[in-house]
Amino acid sequence: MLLDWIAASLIAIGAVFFVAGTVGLLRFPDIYCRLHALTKADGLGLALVAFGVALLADSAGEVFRILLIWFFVALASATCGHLIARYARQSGEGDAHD
Amino acid sequence: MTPDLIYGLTGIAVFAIGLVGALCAQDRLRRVLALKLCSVGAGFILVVAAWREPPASPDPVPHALVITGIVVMVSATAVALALIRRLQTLEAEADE
Amino acid sequence: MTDPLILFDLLLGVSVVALAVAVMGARDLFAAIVLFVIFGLLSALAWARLSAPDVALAEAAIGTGVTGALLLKTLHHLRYVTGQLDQFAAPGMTPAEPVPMGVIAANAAFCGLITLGLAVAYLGAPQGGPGFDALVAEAMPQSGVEHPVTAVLLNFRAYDTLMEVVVLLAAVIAVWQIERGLSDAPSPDLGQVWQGFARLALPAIVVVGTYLLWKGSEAPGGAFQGGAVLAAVGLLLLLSRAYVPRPAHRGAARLLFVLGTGAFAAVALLVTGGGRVAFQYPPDQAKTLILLIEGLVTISIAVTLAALFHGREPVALPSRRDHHDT
Amino acid sequence: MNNLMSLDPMTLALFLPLFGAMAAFIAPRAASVIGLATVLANLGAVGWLAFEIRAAAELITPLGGWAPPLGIALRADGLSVAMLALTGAVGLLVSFSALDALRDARQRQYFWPLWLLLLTGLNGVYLGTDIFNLYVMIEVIALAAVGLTVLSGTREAVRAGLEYMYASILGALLFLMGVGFVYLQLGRLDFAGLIAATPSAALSAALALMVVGLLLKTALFPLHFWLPAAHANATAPASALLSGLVVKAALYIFLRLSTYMPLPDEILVTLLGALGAGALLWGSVQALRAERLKLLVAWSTVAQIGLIFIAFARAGQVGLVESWKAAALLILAHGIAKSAMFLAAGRIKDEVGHDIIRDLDRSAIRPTLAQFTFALAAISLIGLPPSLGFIGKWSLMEGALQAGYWHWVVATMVGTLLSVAYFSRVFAGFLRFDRMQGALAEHKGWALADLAPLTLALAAISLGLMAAPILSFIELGYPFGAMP
Repeated sequence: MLLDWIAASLIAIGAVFFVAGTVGLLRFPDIYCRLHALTKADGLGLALVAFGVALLADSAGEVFRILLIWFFVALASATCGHLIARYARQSGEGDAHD
Repeated sequence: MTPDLIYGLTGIAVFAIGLVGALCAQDRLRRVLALKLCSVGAGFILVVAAWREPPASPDPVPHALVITGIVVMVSATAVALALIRRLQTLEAEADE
Repeated sequence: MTDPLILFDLLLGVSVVALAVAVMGARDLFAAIVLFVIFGLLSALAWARLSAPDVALAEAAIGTGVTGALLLKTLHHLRYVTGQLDQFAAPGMTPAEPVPMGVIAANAAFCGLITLGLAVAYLGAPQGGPGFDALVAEAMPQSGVEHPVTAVLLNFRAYDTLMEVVVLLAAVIAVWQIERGLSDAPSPDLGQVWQGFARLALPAIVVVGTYLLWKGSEAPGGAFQGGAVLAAVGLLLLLSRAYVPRPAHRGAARLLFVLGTGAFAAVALLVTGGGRVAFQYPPDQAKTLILLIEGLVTISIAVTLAALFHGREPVALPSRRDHHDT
Repeated sequence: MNNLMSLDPMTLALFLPLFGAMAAFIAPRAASVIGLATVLANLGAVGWLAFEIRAAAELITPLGGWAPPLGIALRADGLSVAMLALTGAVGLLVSFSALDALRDARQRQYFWPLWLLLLTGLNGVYLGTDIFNLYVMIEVIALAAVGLTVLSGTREAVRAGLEYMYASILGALLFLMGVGFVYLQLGRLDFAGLIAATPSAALSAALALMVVGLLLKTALFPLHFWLPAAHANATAPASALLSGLVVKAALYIFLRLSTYMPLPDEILVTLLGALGAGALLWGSVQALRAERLKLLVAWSTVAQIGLIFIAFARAGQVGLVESWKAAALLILAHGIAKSAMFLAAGRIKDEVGHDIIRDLDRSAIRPTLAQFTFALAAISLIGLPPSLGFIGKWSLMEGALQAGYWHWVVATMVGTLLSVAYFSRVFAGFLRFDRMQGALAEHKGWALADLAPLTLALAAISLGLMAAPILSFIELGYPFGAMP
């Protein structure tokens, strides 16, 4: 029962981070700030959600798979963030603060 | 209210949006997107029709049909996109 | 006593429809494609919610993943051809003129009319009505596999599935034909970080794809989902230029495209005899035959999807040799 | 081989072209040989099937041993075998002419696998009994047909091919949505389920979606916009296949569906007939205005499809067997004559170097045999006796007269007169000497390639004399629902 509550609050906190990231994505002025908001919030939010869900898992195998999913999503989102930033820099996007 | 009602109407709306887009969109790539929306809408209808109130398990046949439809659609999309690439190249060459 | 998840369903349904509108309405084509990918993933989520995990997997992997890659590749090519490659947020191929309100209103009305008509018909149909449930349940013990969707795809309605891989084969032949001699847009330099990611992701994708295929006989997954995931390996190899298709590879590629369809059709024909018709596997060999077909079809699907992404038939460079040789 | 003995001709007609297509794709150098052998073998299988049908009237094979509705059955009756025979025979002759018409090695290499896949799809449609299976089949047909459309690689062909692709996908998706609604209402997808169904809102929606999808695929006015450019810009053998055979697949499905699921209202039937009359007029007017020969022939396809829909409308709700037969005859007649005409037009273009109608004449380099073939095919398309087209039109008008449907008779007559007018534009050129323009290529004389279209045109004319046995064959197995 206690475990359920801990898991639920972890997931809820994760969701808050996602919302923050989304607000940042929509409100921040330029691409790098947006990326920062998105990837930071995403990474942390996902970690919290994954941890919360892992607490609810039935078996060790399930926990392992959830952690694996978290690892690969984090890896992919970091790479994507890097690619977007790199492309923006090459196209000279960062100079324009409007 | 049950999920099948919600998603059934979702599917119909998506299909209609795709249909109108396919008929009205000017841009070639956008028309492909519109057709893809139509196929997802049709998929919704079949998946919804297969759904049964839990704990009953859903009818597997429409699921298989939708998987077939998805593979067929990606094939058709690939051919349409190849035609778009070819046509755009031919038109660019003609402009030069 | 409403299920609290209904709220989630409502939210998801509305977002899916809103995303569909956004895909059609977005000014920038790149944005439209990205919105489409989100749309596809949320649809897959809805299907998972409707207890259709196989379909959700297929939609996420093929309908959204592979299709999204194809769309982005095409957009890249179009921008290259029209010289818009350097622009960070280039507009679509057509000049993005504001659409008159009248047109939007007419489209919306048309759309609403179709929705209304179909919705009336839909609401009149029996909900959770008749289906194949009983027939499938009755036939499952003889199917040779434990997962009903796989049984339908590879046994009960294997003919449909064979024709589905035939469609895939037709697509790759048509694409090779259409794009013969087409020169490709230069692929972007993706940098060190991406290369590292690719190196790390490749083995993982192979494992996941094989796992999906293997699980298919008893749990959601199977040849199509596994094949699509394995196709990602091909996409990574092509994008990182770790593999560059050469003219010498054409024969092997042809064989790989045909492998799944050929094996499937051959098995379907070879099991006939002794009163059995095509596709009627002997009950004691059904599982082996289905696994054999699934394995080979997975290879073909993976290679074909990757080839559809690559597009043109690999020809000797320089590729300006498609003139009539009469 | 004990295995082969237990194969039935329907399974053979499906798998032969499929294996042929794969073999032709793997071994591009031998593609022509493999292709011809496959098409011949396919015709053999169809002949065997026809032989069996004459005795049994109806054959059913439940694939996988699973009976419908769970499984999918192949079923053949007189009508489906007639369509298979049309496909097999026209396909064989077009294949012969492709040997000569496709001189580019790359074109040849892709023509054969695509055409054999197309044949697989067509055979599958004519043997299908499950509407989802039909959806997959029309997609096989669509992809192969688009590949054939753009075989020439010109800008016009690719543009037309893309429009064709959009129309094909949209038509197929409308059909798929209809399939979804059928499942929603009935929980099954086989023809037997459709026959047993009672009308309901969902089934009406399903029928509307499927019919609109099929009309788009078969290019009934005003959904014909994609057809003329696609058929006119393809290479000649591809045009012959597209116009003679591919359009017929959707027509056939429509014919089957409307016998199994009668349209719910007489007004809708009349509407279809009115669209047919519109197609007849619009297609004819456009054919009168066309500047290029192949475009004229393509627009004539639009008009002829309209004529077939007038026959459908005559058959209408009550399902008059006579009118269904008229429609079936017109489908066969058009399939044979139109492929002959496209091949002949291709030969003329090949010999003269262009196909501008205004500049065609009876000059020294005239391709006599091709012009003769064109004229023979036109006789059947116009509907002069004793051609197959004549019998089809005759039974159409006879039925309409008896029922007092004067408007359909008038529409048919006007369409016939217009077809005389637009074909006369071509004949007039064939008979004139004074249009010679500059030095043209050397007269190549009769080519072997003339033989295939000539055979087809002669068949279109002479089969009219065998109309009675053909009609009684089509009726085997009661495809029109006259009997249970």
